[in-house]
This record gives sequence, structure tokens and C-alpha cells, in this order.
Amino acid sequence: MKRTGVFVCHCGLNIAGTVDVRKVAEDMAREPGVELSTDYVYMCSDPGQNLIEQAIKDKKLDSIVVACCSPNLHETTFRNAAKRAGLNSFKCEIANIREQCSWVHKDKAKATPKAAKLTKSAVRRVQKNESLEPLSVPVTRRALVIGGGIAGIQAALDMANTGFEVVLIERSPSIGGHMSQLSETFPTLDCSQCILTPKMVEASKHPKIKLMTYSEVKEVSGYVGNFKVKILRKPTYVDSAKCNLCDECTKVCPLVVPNEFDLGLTGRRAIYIPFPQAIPASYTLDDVNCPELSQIIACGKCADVCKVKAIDYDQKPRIIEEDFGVIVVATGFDLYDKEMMAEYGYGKYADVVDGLQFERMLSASGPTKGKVLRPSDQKEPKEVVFIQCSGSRDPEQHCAYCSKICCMYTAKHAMLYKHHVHDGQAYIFYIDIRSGGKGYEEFVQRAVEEDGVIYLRGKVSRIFEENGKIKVWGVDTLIGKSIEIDADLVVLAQAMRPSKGADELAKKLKLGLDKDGFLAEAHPKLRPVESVTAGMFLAGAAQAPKDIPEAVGQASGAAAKAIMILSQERLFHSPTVAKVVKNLCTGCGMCVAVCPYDAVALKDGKVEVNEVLCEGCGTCSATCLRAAIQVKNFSQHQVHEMIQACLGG
Amino acid sequence: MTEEFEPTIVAFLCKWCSSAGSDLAGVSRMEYPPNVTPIQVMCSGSVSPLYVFSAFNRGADGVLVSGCHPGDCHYIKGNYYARRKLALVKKLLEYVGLEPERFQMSWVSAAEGQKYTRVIKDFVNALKPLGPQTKLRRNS
Amino acid sequence: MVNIEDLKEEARRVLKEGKVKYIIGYERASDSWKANPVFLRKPEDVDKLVWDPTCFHNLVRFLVDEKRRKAREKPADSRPVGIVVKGCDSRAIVILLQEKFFERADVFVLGVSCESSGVVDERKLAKKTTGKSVRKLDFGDKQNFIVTTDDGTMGIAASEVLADRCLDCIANVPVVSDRLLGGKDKRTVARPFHAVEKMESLSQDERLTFWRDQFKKCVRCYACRSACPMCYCEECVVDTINFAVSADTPAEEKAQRIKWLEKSPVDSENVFYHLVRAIHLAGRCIDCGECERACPVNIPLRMLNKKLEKEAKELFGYDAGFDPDQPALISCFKDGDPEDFIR
Amino acid sequence: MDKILAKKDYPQWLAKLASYRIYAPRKKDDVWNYELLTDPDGDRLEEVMTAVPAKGIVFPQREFFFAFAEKDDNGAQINELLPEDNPVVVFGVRPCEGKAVTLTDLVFGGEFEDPYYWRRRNATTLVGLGCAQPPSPNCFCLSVDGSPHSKEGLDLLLTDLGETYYAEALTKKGKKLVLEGIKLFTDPKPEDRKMVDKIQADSRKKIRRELSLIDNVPAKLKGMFDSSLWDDESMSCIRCGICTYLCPTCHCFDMNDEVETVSPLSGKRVRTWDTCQFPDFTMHSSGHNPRPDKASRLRQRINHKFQYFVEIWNKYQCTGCGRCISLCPVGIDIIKVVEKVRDHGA
Repeated sequence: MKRTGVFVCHCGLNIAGTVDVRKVAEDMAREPGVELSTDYVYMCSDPGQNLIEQAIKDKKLDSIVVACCSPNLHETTFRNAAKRAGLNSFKCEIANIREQCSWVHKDKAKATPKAAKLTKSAVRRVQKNESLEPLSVPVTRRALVIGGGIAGIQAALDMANTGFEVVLIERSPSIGGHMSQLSETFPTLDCSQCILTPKMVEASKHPKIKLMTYSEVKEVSGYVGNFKVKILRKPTYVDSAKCNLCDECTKVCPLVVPNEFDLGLTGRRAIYIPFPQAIPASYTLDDVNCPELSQIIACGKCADVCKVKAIDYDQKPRIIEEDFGVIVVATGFDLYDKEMMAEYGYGKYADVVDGLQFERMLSASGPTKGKVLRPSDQKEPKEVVFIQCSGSRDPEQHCAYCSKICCMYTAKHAMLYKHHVHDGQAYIFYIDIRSGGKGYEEFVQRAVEEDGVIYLRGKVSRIFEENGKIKVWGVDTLIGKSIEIDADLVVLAQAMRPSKGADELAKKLKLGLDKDGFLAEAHPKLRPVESVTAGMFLAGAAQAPKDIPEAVGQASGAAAKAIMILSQERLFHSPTVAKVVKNLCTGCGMCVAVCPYDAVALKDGKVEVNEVLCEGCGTCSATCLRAAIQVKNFSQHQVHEMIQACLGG
Repeated sequence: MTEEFEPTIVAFLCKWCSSAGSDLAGVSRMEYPPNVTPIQVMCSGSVSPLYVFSAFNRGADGVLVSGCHPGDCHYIKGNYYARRKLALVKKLLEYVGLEPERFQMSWVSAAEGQKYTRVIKDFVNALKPLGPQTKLRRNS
Repeated sequence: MVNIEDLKEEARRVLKEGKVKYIIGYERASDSWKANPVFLRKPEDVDKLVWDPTCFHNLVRFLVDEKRRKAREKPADSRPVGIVVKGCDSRAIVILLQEKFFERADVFVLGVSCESSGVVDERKLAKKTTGKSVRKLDFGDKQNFIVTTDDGTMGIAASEVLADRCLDCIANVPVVSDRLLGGKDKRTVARPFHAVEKMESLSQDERLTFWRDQFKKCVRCYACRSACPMCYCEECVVDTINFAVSADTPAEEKAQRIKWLEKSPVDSENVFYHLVRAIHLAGRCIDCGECERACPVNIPLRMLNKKLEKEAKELFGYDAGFDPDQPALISCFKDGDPEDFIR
Repeated sequence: MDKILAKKDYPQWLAKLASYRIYAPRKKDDVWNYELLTDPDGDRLEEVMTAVPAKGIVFPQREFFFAFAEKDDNGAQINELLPEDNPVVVFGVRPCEGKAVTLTDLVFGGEFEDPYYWRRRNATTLVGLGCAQPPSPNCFCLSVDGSPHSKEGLDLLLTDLGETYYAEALTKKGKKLVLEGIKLFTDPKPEDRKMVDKIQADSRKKIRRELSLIDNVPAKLKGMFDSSLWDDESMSCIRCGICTYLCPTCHCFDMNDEVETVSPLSGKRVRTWDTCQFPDFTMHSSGHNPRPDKASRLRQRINHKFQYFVEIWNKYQCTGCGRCISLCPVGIDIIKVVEKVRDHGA
């Protein structure tokens, strides 16, 4: 016969106020297999826990139910108490009679029987629980960071500085990400590269960090603590060891293509270094454009001119496999596509540019060497219109969400523009100004007061070119009159999108995406840097639009979470996982198909569960036509009994 | 006057969204009728059609299955499988003559205490006029 | 029409060559006008083979037994089993392949096309031949069957006695086969779900009354389940009387057996049984109609399965039993699956 | 007591039997079954073979034994649930079913009397209708000591004379039934009797199926327990329960507690039909199954009917109604099987 103990908590009056706890305890005492049933004012208090521990010992209880608040709050408390008393912690179940009963009902006469049903249901369940021990797996104490932007770099540094090996992979030829393209940063206006490059250098020189640029994640398998990752290393066709950076090759390269780093405002050769401070500082020969490699014509000029014979056309892509315990995903953002913003003439008129292009135009190292010259005719623009929310906050046409940083960088743009062109005028079309953040509001005010930036509240209705000017028609909704500006340059604060390819990567990593395609966090409030997959963490704009300090902060957060895992010899995993009833399994594989974690696999005609991969969601058990796969301590048999209990039977 | 009929409802709530949502309703002291006895499941995807049939067989007047909104499933896609399976269950039950109101599904997120409350209120109100469910229940 | 001699020749050949373990086909039952399943082991047995409108059985059902028997065989004879299948039956093979119940190489499929005809509904025929006792039934030309009774032979319009499943058939030509006999023209059906639509058009109360009366008749002989090639579970989850326990089944596993419903043939338990049966066949039923034919009290079981077939098609664009590589209906989803019923 | 009843008066006779629950064959969805008659008006008897035999009326597929309930003081309360014994009459019973009841009488009677069975049995009056035509193409009653006009087990036998029924009251119950509507009955003329004899003689000739020379079968079966014949004959069996559930002589049953509430414990002890064709029939909790495959289950069915029963009661447990042949989804034919046994090794 079972020996179950039931402990009903008053929670002061929180429960006892609307539930007759004594009655519930008495009812439970009559349940089959219930050895002891009692109530107490605060079960979670020390005396309360002692009462439970004592009862377990005295009455030799083999399982307990605590009827109290939500299991999210005190399940651990009471499971530990049970453990201290020598009971297996999985022999303790919680009946939530507060959040799901006493707090939402007023009529004691009705709340009490409901509380009784809830407790009864927990009793039936716990009486069929198995004693389980947490599963333990060894941890590979290495980290993978995907994405070499500021967030990736920060996360890598934090983990490396704690003493763990880190592999930092970046798909482009250099780390640095978008931050390396920026001129100055708000609200302090310090030069972006001046604060970024030290970190880039530190990362590249760090003994614990292995940099893999021009590389991509091909395939991920395994589970928290033990990931196996196949990494594709794309060939640069340049032996960086031999290369002495003499730059002769770019001079002879016949081919010019738009320079990604300058967002097409300048050109580069097929063999190139992305930007002066690029790390690693080595050449990349892009095989898409190189006439030799794309076999349009036999060219070979760069090889001929290279004295140290660093050019190697025969380099092949390599796939290497590495083991990691954790993965930090920092794949960053891209700007909303040109094509999508046709209404603003973006992509149509040379003098309609996006924020990043403008950053380059402002940058001392940029195409215009720090002078603001408009693309079409290299003249200095005297009237510049900035348009915020270009693609953001527009659920009908574009992105529903706010890209968060545009208000600030637009203010910065306008301000910096004035610093370059003193007699120029900056207009900003905006919906709202969102300047939450340290020194942000002051920064915006400064733009208005010191630099005479004109803020126009309203949307732009039409943009078109007319004799060398970009005509901007809009409405100032505050004064309620329409506005026409003959602008020389229009700068669009384009919405932030998850970086291209992030979705395929998410598939490989089995990460969830939110409705906008950003990586989904495990919990919007309480687990913002963890992904839904154990052992994978999120950093930077890949998770949601954010500015540099936020990205860096989240990166450090992700690193800290990752370190929690890396710092352990072994990991413990919940043992409430799926289990196969072999002689019912026919090996149809339907459970294999639905498992989100590839935790079930077919092995000679029957399925097997990889317990460390299984998260215990139970979708397999509901899919199986023959109840041949069940989740431990949540078997269909238990649910069947709980259903009966909930119906008072 | 005669006692108003009080339907008995079993609700399968997924742990991560709907059950958390109902906790939030509790924390916010939102009131709703006590007709529903929830069973917390790990994921709406784990709710077997058998649970639904069994609940009705054992005398439930209504059955609710509630999970995370599409895309929000803690287990990435469990709720999509639930949606498929239970769509079929619902169609089948209606086909053999059960009132459509008696089996319901909802998406309730951890932040939607308000919505959970509304779902329960509406469900109870929808069931009251129907009276006891006798079509699938054991006549013991 | 399929020439039975071609079928015999093919069967004889593979048996001679020892290519197959045995062949499952149809023979004429002695003392009956109907065909019965037959298991041919020797080339000379082949003369028993018949092909006529009474070949209604879905012989794929016997491949389930074969798998169990094979498991006990030592040494196991790994040769394929030959089997005669109609279009509908062939879809059952596809499902069993999809569910990895066996491998394609385990069966040697002799496909026979029903062309524009099909199998007979005994009860319909009985009405047409009241008073007379039927001796034999043959395919006539396209539109007719030829029925031989005590008082001679007569033609009878096939459309009037064809089984409903054949009138609704969307796979008159086998979809998988190693040898295919008979015409290959696919038939199209204007409204395969007309019967279900009619049922749907009834009021909820009318539907309730209809099904309640039907389920009342059920004696729980489980012929519907036993005749179904998809009902191959070692233990049926609703069948509390059937424990797939063996001497080595651990006690806690026996203890995990759930008594979902009672053995008693009362309304609530009967409807439970039939609901679970239907839902378990969702996306798996290929409308061979054997459940309905086997039912001794004539419960229109196809109407249940057909309903879910319809929903699978309309809600999820899913067709069962044509592609062994597609995932099972409930082990896949589309982002855009309908959810208008969800609050 | 022999009487004549005009067919047109049959409904009125039924009307007079208000104190009885009346069952008669009814057709629904092309299937005949014994149904409770609510409105006898304009009713007529049909010479048909029902799917479910009349045994279900005296030996229902599910019946209660007792109800149990846990009391607050932890004691238990048990109430026996005996079936009602208000009179029941079944019309249109085939003679073979009447004979079948005499066989189940043996099983539920004798040394241990089954009160549940006998309460119903004693309250039931069986009105047979002789078979002028074999109601099933698979009738073979003659081969198993029966006949289309067998009186065994019947309380009253009606023979269809065209416009009238020739009614032979065979028991007290039968007489009582006639007396209830005695005004409707007339005395038979000698030629009526002759006609009856002729019909009965003719009807024997109309029976198509035959299972002859089976006296050696019980002995044969003894020696054939391990014969491969069972494998061959059961190849096409699909393990359904039709042949046995719908057999008028099969009487195996199962006992279950149908628990309504676990706490406080309450429910009923029920008896339901069971069949040797189901995989779990008499399976042991150890997992050992005395009849693990369909071959051994077919053997059990044949042995029970043609060996064990004969050994105990010196009768075949088969009345030749042919249901198991007609209704078997795969055409397993008990006649063929038994003939194979008969001719085995010959």
C-alpha cells in the first residue's frame, strides 16, 4: 500500500481566506494510500518544512503532495525538503491551490471542492511517480561564438578571460561587424573604431580565442555540454603566412566591384582587404567576382605580381569539426532591404541613402574622407532630410516593431552633419522620439538646441527628384500643415532586420524565431539571454534591435550564463524524459518525426530515447498511436488518473 | 428558483505559457468561475486525443486545451502538432453530434492572465445553456 | 478486365522460381458464391486463383500476421510474400511502408486494376436477388456484373450493386506493384465525400441520433479493427482486454496498462471505442472499406473514417496512401494550418 | 395443446400480452435482430436469421452481479443486482436457437445453478417459428441432431400455413401464452396437421449444407491437438469475435469491476461475453498465454464444440444455424473445418 503525505498550506489568508484548508486536508485523508494529511499556516517557512521532513520520517511516507502556491515558486523548496528527509525528490508533487484557485475565486463553498480536486489529482499522480536521479553528462569546456560583431567579440573575450577556450567564427573576411562601419557613436560621440579596434585586436591576439573568419556553421549536433559543430572554412586563396601586405595585387586586379564595407559608395577589387583596420589583416580573393576563379578569362595577374607567391588559386573549402559545451549566437542585424522602401526612392535616387551609408560618409576613413558629399555629384548637401521609422512601426507595409536605435542615431547624424556643414540645415521627420537611456534625452535636446536640427512630427508622403533636388513632401502634424523641402540629400533610418541567413542558422541550431525573425529567447523577462535550446545563448541584435551598450551588456550576460555551464565538470539534466515501452513499439517513427530535439531515433525496428537530448515535452507520447512512448512521471496512466480526479471520481 | 447549472471543465494547460498565464491571473487577483480544474502538462503537444475523449467519457461538460501562441512554444513546435491533432478531434466530436462548444482550444501566453480569465469566463458561459454533457458520458 | 490467366501465369512463374515465400490471393469458396483469401505455396495451387467482384477482402491485412509469423520462424525465410492487391489495398501497402512496418522488398505485389468496376456489396446484391440464391458473380462488360442464381444467369447494373467504397474510389489502379494487370486509366470521382457532406448537412441533433443508434448496435466483436491492415498494434490502446504482455514484461510495465474504457458494449464505451479507432486512422485510412464490410451489424464505419479523410484533405491538403515517403498526418504541420477554432 | 391462429390476429394476440416484454426480429440497416416491441400494431412475424442470436435475451452481453460502495466508516456496502424477472416473450425464435438454449441451460444449470441466468431464463417464453425455408444458405441443423422444426427448448412452436399459424404449445409457459389470447385461437382441423407434417417434411429437403458422418470427430480431435491442420485452416482468420459472439451456443464470459469513483470507491461487478478468439482469452497475468496464436484459438473453438462438450454432455455444442459461416469476414467455414478433421489421415 502507498504511504502518501498531503500537506495543505494556508499561506496565511492567501489560501485559507477562500479555501477551507482543513476540509481539504480531511478529504485527502480519506484518499486511498494517503497515510497522513494535514494543514499548516506557512508550509514554506522553516517550521513548515520541518513539519514535512518530520512527517516523512515518522510516518515512513513514500511520496508527498504539498497543496500551496504555483510549483514555479516552491516546488524546489519542497523537493529539497523531501530529499533532506531521505525521500526521492521526484516523489514530491505540488498542487497549485493559490494562483489557480484561492486567488481567483471568492466563494469558499466552490473554491474548496476545486482545491480538493486539484490536490487529489496531484495525489493520484505522485502515487505513480518513479524515484528518479538527475542525468549527468560530462561537459566539453569550450565555447563557440557565432558572429564577430561587437556582441560576439565581447562574449568571446569575457569567456576567454575567465579561462575558457573560445572559437569565434565570422562569415565575412574580418571581424568587427557593423560597429566598424560607424563614424561616431551616441551619446558620447566617441569614434566607433577607436573604441572597437582595441577589442578586435585583443580578441585576435588572445591565447584562448581561436579566430575563424570567412567561415560558416554547416551543421550542429549533440546537446548542452556536448555540441559537435561542422564549420565551413571558405578559401581566401591567399596564404596569409606568406603575404606581406605589399598591396601590389589589388593594383593589378582588373575587376572592380561595389565595396560592401562602404555599402557600395566605393568600389573594391576582386582581391581585397575589407577595410584598413580589418582583422585578420590579410587579403581575400572573392571567387565569385575573380575572373580567374570564376573562369571567365585566364587572368592570374595577382599571382604573377605577388613576389612571395602567397596567391593560391587551388585552395579548397574545408570542413572542420569541433566540440563545444556552449554556443553563443551573435549574428547581428542587417538594414531593411532597399527594394522594400521604394516609396522613399531608396535605391532609385543616388542621393537617398540609408543610415549606414551616411555613417560611412561621415567617417574619416570613409569614401569621402570625412567630408559630407552627396553621392550623385559629390557636392556638399545644404539641406538634408532625415526620415525616421523608415520601415519600422508600420505593420501594414513593413515591420511592426520599433527598431529602437534610429531616434538616437538620426539625432547623431543630424548633429554630425551640422558639425561638418555649418551652414547646412537638417530636418528630421519622426513619429515619436524615443530617447530612453543614459544621456540619450539630453543628446536629442542638444541636437535641437545647439545644432538647430528641425524636428518635424509626421510622415513623409512623397519623395521625388526634380532638377537636382530631392523633393520631400510631408506633413507636420503638430502645426497641421503640409511641408515641402527641396533637399540635397535624404537619409533613411532603415529598420533593423535579423542578419541575412540567420533563419537558416536558426534551423541548424534548432533555435526558435519570433514573428519578426529575430532569435527567440527562453523567457521574455526572466531568461532574456538564453535560447529555447539548452546550452545556446543569444547576444546582440540577433535577438532584437538594440544599441551598442545593450548589445555589449547582453553579450556579457550570455557569456556569464555560458560560463555557468563551462565551469562545471558535469551537467545535470532533468530525468523526466521519454521512455519507450519496447514491446508496444512498432518502429513507425512518428515520434522520431515530431521530436524537436532529435532525442528519439530508430534502432533495429524500435525507437530509442537519447535521455540527455530529451526535454520531456511529451509530444511523442501524444503522437504515438500505441502509447509505446511515455514521459517518466507524466505517463498517460497518470494523466488518466488525474482526469478522473479532476472530475471528482 | 432552480439552481443554475454549473458545468465541470477539465483544462489541459501547458506549463510554460498557459499555466503561467493562469498563475499571472492569480497573482493579479483576476476573478473567474471555479468550474475549471486545470491539469498542467509540459506542452500542448503532449495532449493525446485520448485525454479529451476520456475526460468526456468520465463526465466532463467541457474540455479546454491551452498552449503557447504559434511560434512561442517552449519546445519550438509542440503547439503546431497539438493544433493539427486537436483540429481533427474537434471535427470528429462535432460530427458524431457533440456540441461544438464543449471542446475548446486557446493560445494563452505567460503574459496573458487577462486573456486566460476571459477564456474561462466565456467557456463557462457558453456551456451553461447546454446543460450536462450526456452524449459521451458514462451513465453509471 | 484483368485476365485471370495472366495473373495465374505470373503467380505460377514466381512460385516456380522460388522468388516468393507464398502468394496471398483469392480463391472460390466451396459452397459459396464468394471468394475467400487463399495462401498459395506450390505452383499447382495457382489454379485456385480467381478474380471477380467478390474479391473484396483487403489481403494486406495478412501481411501483418506474416510479420508476426516471420518473427517466430527460425531460421526466418527472408523471401518476399507475394500478394494480390486492388487499388485501394495497394494504398494500404504504401501506409505500412510509410510506417516502416515492413520493407518494400518484403512484398511482391501483384496489382490488379479494378478499371471502371469494383467489388460487390453483398447486401445491395441480396436486395436485387431476393428469393433467388446466388451461385456466382462475374465481371461482365464495363457497366454490368453477371450474376448466376439457381434460376439462370442475368446481367445486373454494376452501379447498383457496387460497394460504396468502389463508387467513391480514387485509386482504381494500384499505386504500388511489381506486376500490374488490367487497364491503367485512372478513374476520377466527382464528389468522393458526398456521403459525408450529406451527414454534415444534418443538424447536430440528427447526427447525434444517427450515430447513437449506430453505436448502440455494436457488439464489440472488433471485426472492424481485425479486418483493418492499419490496426496492427500489438495491444490496442482502447482494448483493455488485450494485454501484449509476455513472460518478460516487467511488472511496472503491466501496471502502466490503462483501462481507458470498459469491455461492456454500452453507448458511452462503444462511442469511445469508435472515436479512438477513427482518430487513430486519421491520415492512415485508405478506404478499403473492410471495417464496414466485416461489421456483422452493418455500422457505417466508412462514414467515420471518410470524415477524417475529408478533413485531412481540406484542412491540411493531406492524401493518405500514395507516397510512402511523406510524414504521417499528425507528425507534420504547416505554419498556416487552420486555427480559426482556437481562441 | 395445438391451436390455429389467423395471421391477421397475430397483432391482437401481442396486444393481449401487455404483461410481457415482447421481443421479435426487426430489420434495421438491412440487418435483422431481436428488438423490444413497443407497438405490436400491424406486426407480422418474419422467417429470418438474426445477426445476434436470442441468447442475448437470456444471457445478455453485459449484466450486473452486484454494486459495491465504500462507506465513510471505511466499511463496504455490497448490493446484489439480480435481474428483473418480469415475463419476457421472444417471437420468431429459430428452432436451432431453441435447441441452443437447451445447451446453455446445461452449462448454467446442473451442479451449480447460475441465479442470474436462470432468473431471466425462467421468465422467458420462447415462441419458435418453424423454418419452411432455410433462413440462411448455411443452415445445417440436420447434421447436428437438429431440425427446421425442432421443438427442443421452445415453449411454443408456430408453423406458417399461409393464412394462419399452426401453434403447438409445448410447455406450461407456452400454454399460458396461448391462453392470454385464447379467444383469437381456433382448434386445428385434421388437414391442418397434415399440412404441418408436409411442410416440415419438405423443409428438411430444402436444407443445402450438410456435415455428415461426424460421429468419429470427437475421438479424432483428441488426437489432433498438435496437428498442422489448425495452422492451415486459421491462416485467413483475422482474430475477430464474430463466430463466437454471434454463436447461439457460445457462453464464455468475463468478469470485470467497473469502477465509477476511486474515492470513495464505488462501482459494479459486471459479467460480459468473452470469446476464445480474442488474444487475451484466459491469458495468465504472468504473460503466459495457453492459446498464443490464432491456430490454437480455432482449435479451441472446434474442440469445445465437437469434443469437450460432447465428452461432458454427450451433445455437439453446435446447432447448425450457420451464423459463423455467413458472418465470417473471411469465409472460414466450420463445416469444411470439421470435415477436414473427419477426413484427417484417412
